[in-house]
Amino acid sequence: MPLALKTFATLNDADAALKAAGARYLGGGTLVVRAANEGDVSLTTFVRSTDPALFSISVEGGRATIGASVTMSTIARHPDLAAIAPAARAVGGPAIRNMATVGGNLFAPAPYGDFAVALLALDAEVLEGDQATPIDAFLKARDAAAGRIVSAVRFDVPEPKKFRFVKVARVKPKGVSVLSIAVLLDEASDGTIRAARIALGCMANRPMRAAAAEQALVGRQRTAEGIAPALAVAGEGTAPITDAIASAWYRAEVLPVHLGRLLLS
Amino acid sequence: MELRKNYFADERKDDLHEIGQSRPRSDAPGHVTGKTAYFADRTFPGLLHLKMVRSPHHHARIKGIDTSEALKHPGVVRVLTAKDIPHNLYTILILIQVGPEDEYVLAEDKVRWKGEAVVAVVAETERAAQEAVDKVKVDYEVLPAVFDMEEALKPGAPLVNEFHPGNFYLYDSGDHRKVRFGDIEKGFAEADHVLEQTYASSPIEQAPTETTGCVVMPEGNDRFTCHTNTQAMFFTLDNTSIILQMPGHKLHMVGGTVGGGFGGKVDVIVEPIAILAARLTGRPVSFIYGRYEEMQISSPRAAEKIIIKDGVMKDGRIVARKVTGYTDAGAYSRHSPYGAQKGAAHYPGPYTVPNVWIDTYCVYTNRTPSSAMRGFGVTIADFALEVQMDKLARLIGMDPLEFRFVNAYRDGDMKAHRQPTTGAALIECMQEASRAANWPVAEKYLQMSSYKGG
Amino acid sequence: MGVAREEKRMAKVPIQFVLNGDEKAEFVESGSTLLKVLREKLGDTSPKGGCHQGTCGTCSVLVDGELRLSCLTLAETCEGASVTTTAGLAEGGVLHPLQRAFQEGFATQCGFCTPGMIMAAKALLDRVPNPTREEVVDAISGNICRCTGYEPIIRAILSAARSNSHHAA
Amino acid sequence: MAIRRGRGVAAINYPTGMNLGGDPSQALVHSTPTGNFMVTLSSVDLGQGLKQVMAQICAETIGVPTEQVIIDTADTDTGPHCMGTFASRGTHRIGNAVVQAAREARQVMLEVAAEALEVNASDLETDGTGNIHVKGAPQKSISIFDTALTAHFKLGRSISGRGMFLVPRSYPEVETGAMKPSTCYAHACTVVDVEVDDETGEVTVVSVKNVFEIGRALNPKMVEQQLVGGSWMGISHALYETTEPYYPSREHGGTDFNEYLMPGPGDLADTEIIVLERPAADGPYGAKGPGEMCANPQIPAVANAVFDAVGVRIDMLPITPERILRALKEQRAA
Repeated sequence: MPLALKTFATLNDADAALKAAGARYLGGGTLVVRAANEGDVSLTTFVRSTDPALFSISVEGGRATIGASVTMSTIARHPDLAAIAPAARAVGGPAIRNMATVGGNLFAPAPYGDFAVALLALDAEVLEGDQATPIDAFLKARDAAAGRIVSAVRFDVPEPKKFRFVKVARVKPKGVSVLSIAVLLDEASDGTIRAARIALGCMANRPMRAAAAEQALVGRQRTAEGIAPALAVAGEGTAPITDAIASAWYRAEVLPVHLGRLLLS
Repeated sequence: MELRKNYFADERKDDLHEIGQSRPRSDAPGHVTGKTAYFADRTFPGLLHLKMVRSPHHHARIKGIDTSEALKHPGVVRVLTAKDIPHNLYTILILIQVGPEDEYVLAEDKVRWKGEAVVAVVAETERAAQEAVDKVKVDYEVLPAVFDMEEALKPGAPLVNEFHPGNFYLYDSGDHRKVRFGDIEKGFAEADHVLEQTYASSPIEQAPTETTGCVVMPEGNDRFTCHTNTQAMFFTLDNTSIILQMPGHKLHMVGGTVGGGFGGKVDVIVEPIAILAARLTGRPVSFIYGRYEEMQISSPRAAEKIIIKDGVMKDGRIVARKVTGYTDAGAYSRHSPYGAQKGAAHYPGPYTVPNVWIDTYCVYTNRTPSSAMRGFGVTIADFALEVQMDKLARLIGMDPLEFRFVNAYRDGDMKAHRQPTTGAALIECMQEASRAANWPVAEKYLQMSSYKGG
Repeated sequence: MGVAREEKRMAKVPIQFVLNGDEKAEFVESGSTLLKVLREKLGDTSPKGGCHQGTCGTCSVLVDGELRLSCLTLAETCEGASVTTTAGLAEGGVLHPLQRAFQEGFATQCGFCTPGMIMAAKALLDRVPNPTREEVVDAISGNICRCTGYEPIIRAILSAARSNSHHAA
Repeated sequence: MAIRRGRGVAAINYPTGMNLGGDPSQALVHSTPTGNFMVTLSSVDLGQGLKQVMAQICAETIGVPTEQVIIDTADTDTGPHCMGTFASRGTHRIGNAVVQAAREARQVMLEVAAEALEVNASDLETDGTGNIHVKGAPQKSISIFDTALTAHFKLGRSISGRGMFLVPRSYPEVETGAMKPSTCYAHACTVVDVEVDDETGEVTVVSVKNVFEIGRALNPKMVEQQLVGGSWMGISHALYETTEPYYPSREHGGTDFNEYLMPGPGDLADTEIIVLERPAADGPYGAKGPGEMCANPQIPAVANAVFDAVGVRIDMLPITPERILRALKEQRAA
């Protein structure tokens, strides 16, 4: 069956069209056009929406709402989103960043999806129309969500010093992840960690939290001794992927090293 | 880059007009304007696209092929199987009498590696060809496969390729190419130290930015013009002539401007089947590898395993060097028997060693057939040799660079393959490296020369 | 051949955009990539198809001034846009400073990556006329070169930027 | 965390041309009526610049500027046989064929000029800028432009030449392996400095100093292109590349340029290239083949530098962070 592109002015119409067999949502194209180019014949219809909400960014009262079709380079350039720009810049080279979207990144299988790792640490909400789902829950169930359209993500823009992000890659500056780590820290004025959210990429087939390490950081100082218990349990619950970039063994071995460096940086 | 003209100044003419001048490249204006025409930068009305059905198994018997659904698929013009190929069995170097023919253009009774071509689908669009590929049904009986070279050489190992009993290439010298020079056992007996080490590598892809491919145009006069990015026009023409049983004068290869080769485009893979498709359909046909095919289907540099055993004296002289090299050809020969033999000629490296014993094997396994790549037969050998040199130097407590000076070959030295050394320049390279890298060596090494007795 | 004709009757859609300053209007198969339309319909073969996966950068073009991979961009999404390719950079037979710098700096070997590299570099210089080396490295980080080892390309881009700013001054 | 520095060296040689010879190439040269020269080949330019180098070889031999030489390749209907572009054979084999064809054409050209100037052809020489004159008497001269016109329209002579180069095939002696693999060899010595992160196994190549002996740098800038790119590829082979990361398992082979690892533009070592020239006795203007050997010495030099830095030997290519880290853990356990 020949391919076709169907464009809809509203999200609802696009959503309805996605129910047809062979239909896939076209965001930036980095995943679905590639699939078609590489002979995925199950894909017969690209569905897209030109709904302006998909392309909008609003930051009000420290809370950002980013449309699902907003690209990584738009985020990286946005003056109110400087704190998360490093995570947006971690995705691909410049052309990919001009195309890859927030919505697409939520569905990218490991080793891709570095920006979703940042969103997970930021405790974002994933919006599908009026319905808001916490990102933890969304990611766990995302395979079932593949036939729906994410409209936006929403999260509190972190203070720059509270948010840390690192992508470890073999190839610089744009290689695919060995792993990525995003950390959101709440520290008291004396440096004691009050709360932490740590998200990991490539440590499972989708972004995941390092729950044990988060707990182990609470009440500790951000020193080598202070974070040691957290590093010791950083790998708890992980199931790192093995791929052409690195083995599960290697990822597990270097996770505490990179987490430690990120926390102390 | 610096040209150091103080070395070998007496051997060089410097009264030339064009040679030695950095003239601008005549192809650069085309490159920077995007006007350079590569083989795929042409459009042909009515162009058909060829896609390949490939084996999902490493080793399997083909019990049946059903192409009926694919043939019925909208847009499909022709489906080709082994029986459509006039002379389906070939090997590239048969042209220089390196046989036997051991590879099928399209698989017949068996597949011997994951990715082997089984059925070719020719359709109006790439999309239709791809859809029809998915509709070809091949009934396989999976067979045991072997991936490790030493396992493959053991008795009772699965036989990869019926033309190579024992899973090795049979040279006129037996199951390996050999070089014998001096008395290796005497050398080891004399040595102060003996060191045996094993080195290995896994396959490497040439990875040109332009993938392998061709576009074939049937001319009105029963001739076929094939726009190709082959590295060797007549390898392609002559092998196609054999495979298609077509006189060479019916074939016209056009190429010569290629988006990188690195050895990856020396095989003759895409052209014969595309020309056949053009002949059978009477229409232009394009067969261009996707990036996945370039990475995993096209021949890589072979995996190698190299065992080096050296006898060395406390004063730094290597007195015996025994090398056993294994080249993983994958399932078919392509250029690998040549590469393994080139390795035999290369050892013991650029050093003068009085007692040498070399055995190089070309081994068949159920992996993607390997073939030529930049440094063919030598690159991995040099890795093994030069790491071994470092280990030997440290073993006897000598500076690694000085250790190489002690053993470096010079004009007139007899090589293991019994050619006297001529035109040597290893010593001068090392002298210059010592200076450039600020790696001090004793003055006597800086006074040495590659000239006879120097 | 009946079925073959059936296949030819696929959905075609009209598309209009500006390519290197020239208005283009074509009927294309719906879902076609911009790369395919540029190369096969419009005869601009300066963008290359090195992977069709978005991993090599040889198909890089500018769409409304933004660097894009034409192999992953559907042509229909470029309706009304302005598309620039390497074939459109030279004006009146005079090479663009980047083209001149690549040529004079011996920054091309096989040339297959060159048009994409030049577009990636142009996207940078249009935004950052005097880039740092690090910015140049980032700008070409989605473009693979297998011949040069990148260094001559980085130097050519830096030199084009210098000659540009010299020109402006 | 500790970044540990190390340095390693390697020295190599490399044969020019197809192993054991037997790999012919041909060239045809002819002049146009206005004294431009066409070189007809079936040889392939892979991007290394074969066409440019053949033009310079032809120009030098005939005695005209390079821009007056056009290379016509590769078309099997018009170009005479060439074995192909591989085995570092292009410059040496095809170059020799071009030299021979150009010499033959030059001889006819000088005979025509001699007739026009009423002197002996053996008394003539070219000035390299497009003129032929009597040795020692530069005022007695004729342009190559006029010579070609004369040949075409007055004398009816074809200023053309045929070139063929073949290193005879050598057959290895079965028991001893006595053979002649090659007629000339290029050489190299490389020193590499690395930094190894002993907690992650990551290697940064800080600097590479390469000394290459290549016979003759026919076009130095193009030689530099090859050597710089080759040095990058050597480092790539040492640390990154394989289609089978878990060899001999066939799993997880890379299928794109994201998964097939090579150093990116942010991974470049500070690279220095020094070239020596010991002309090959049988090379065109002394040239040997530099294209392949330039990517070889970096591999063992990197391996040796890694050992120098952290004291572990990785004898399996590529030398990945994982292999280094595993070895470091074994080292610490021991």
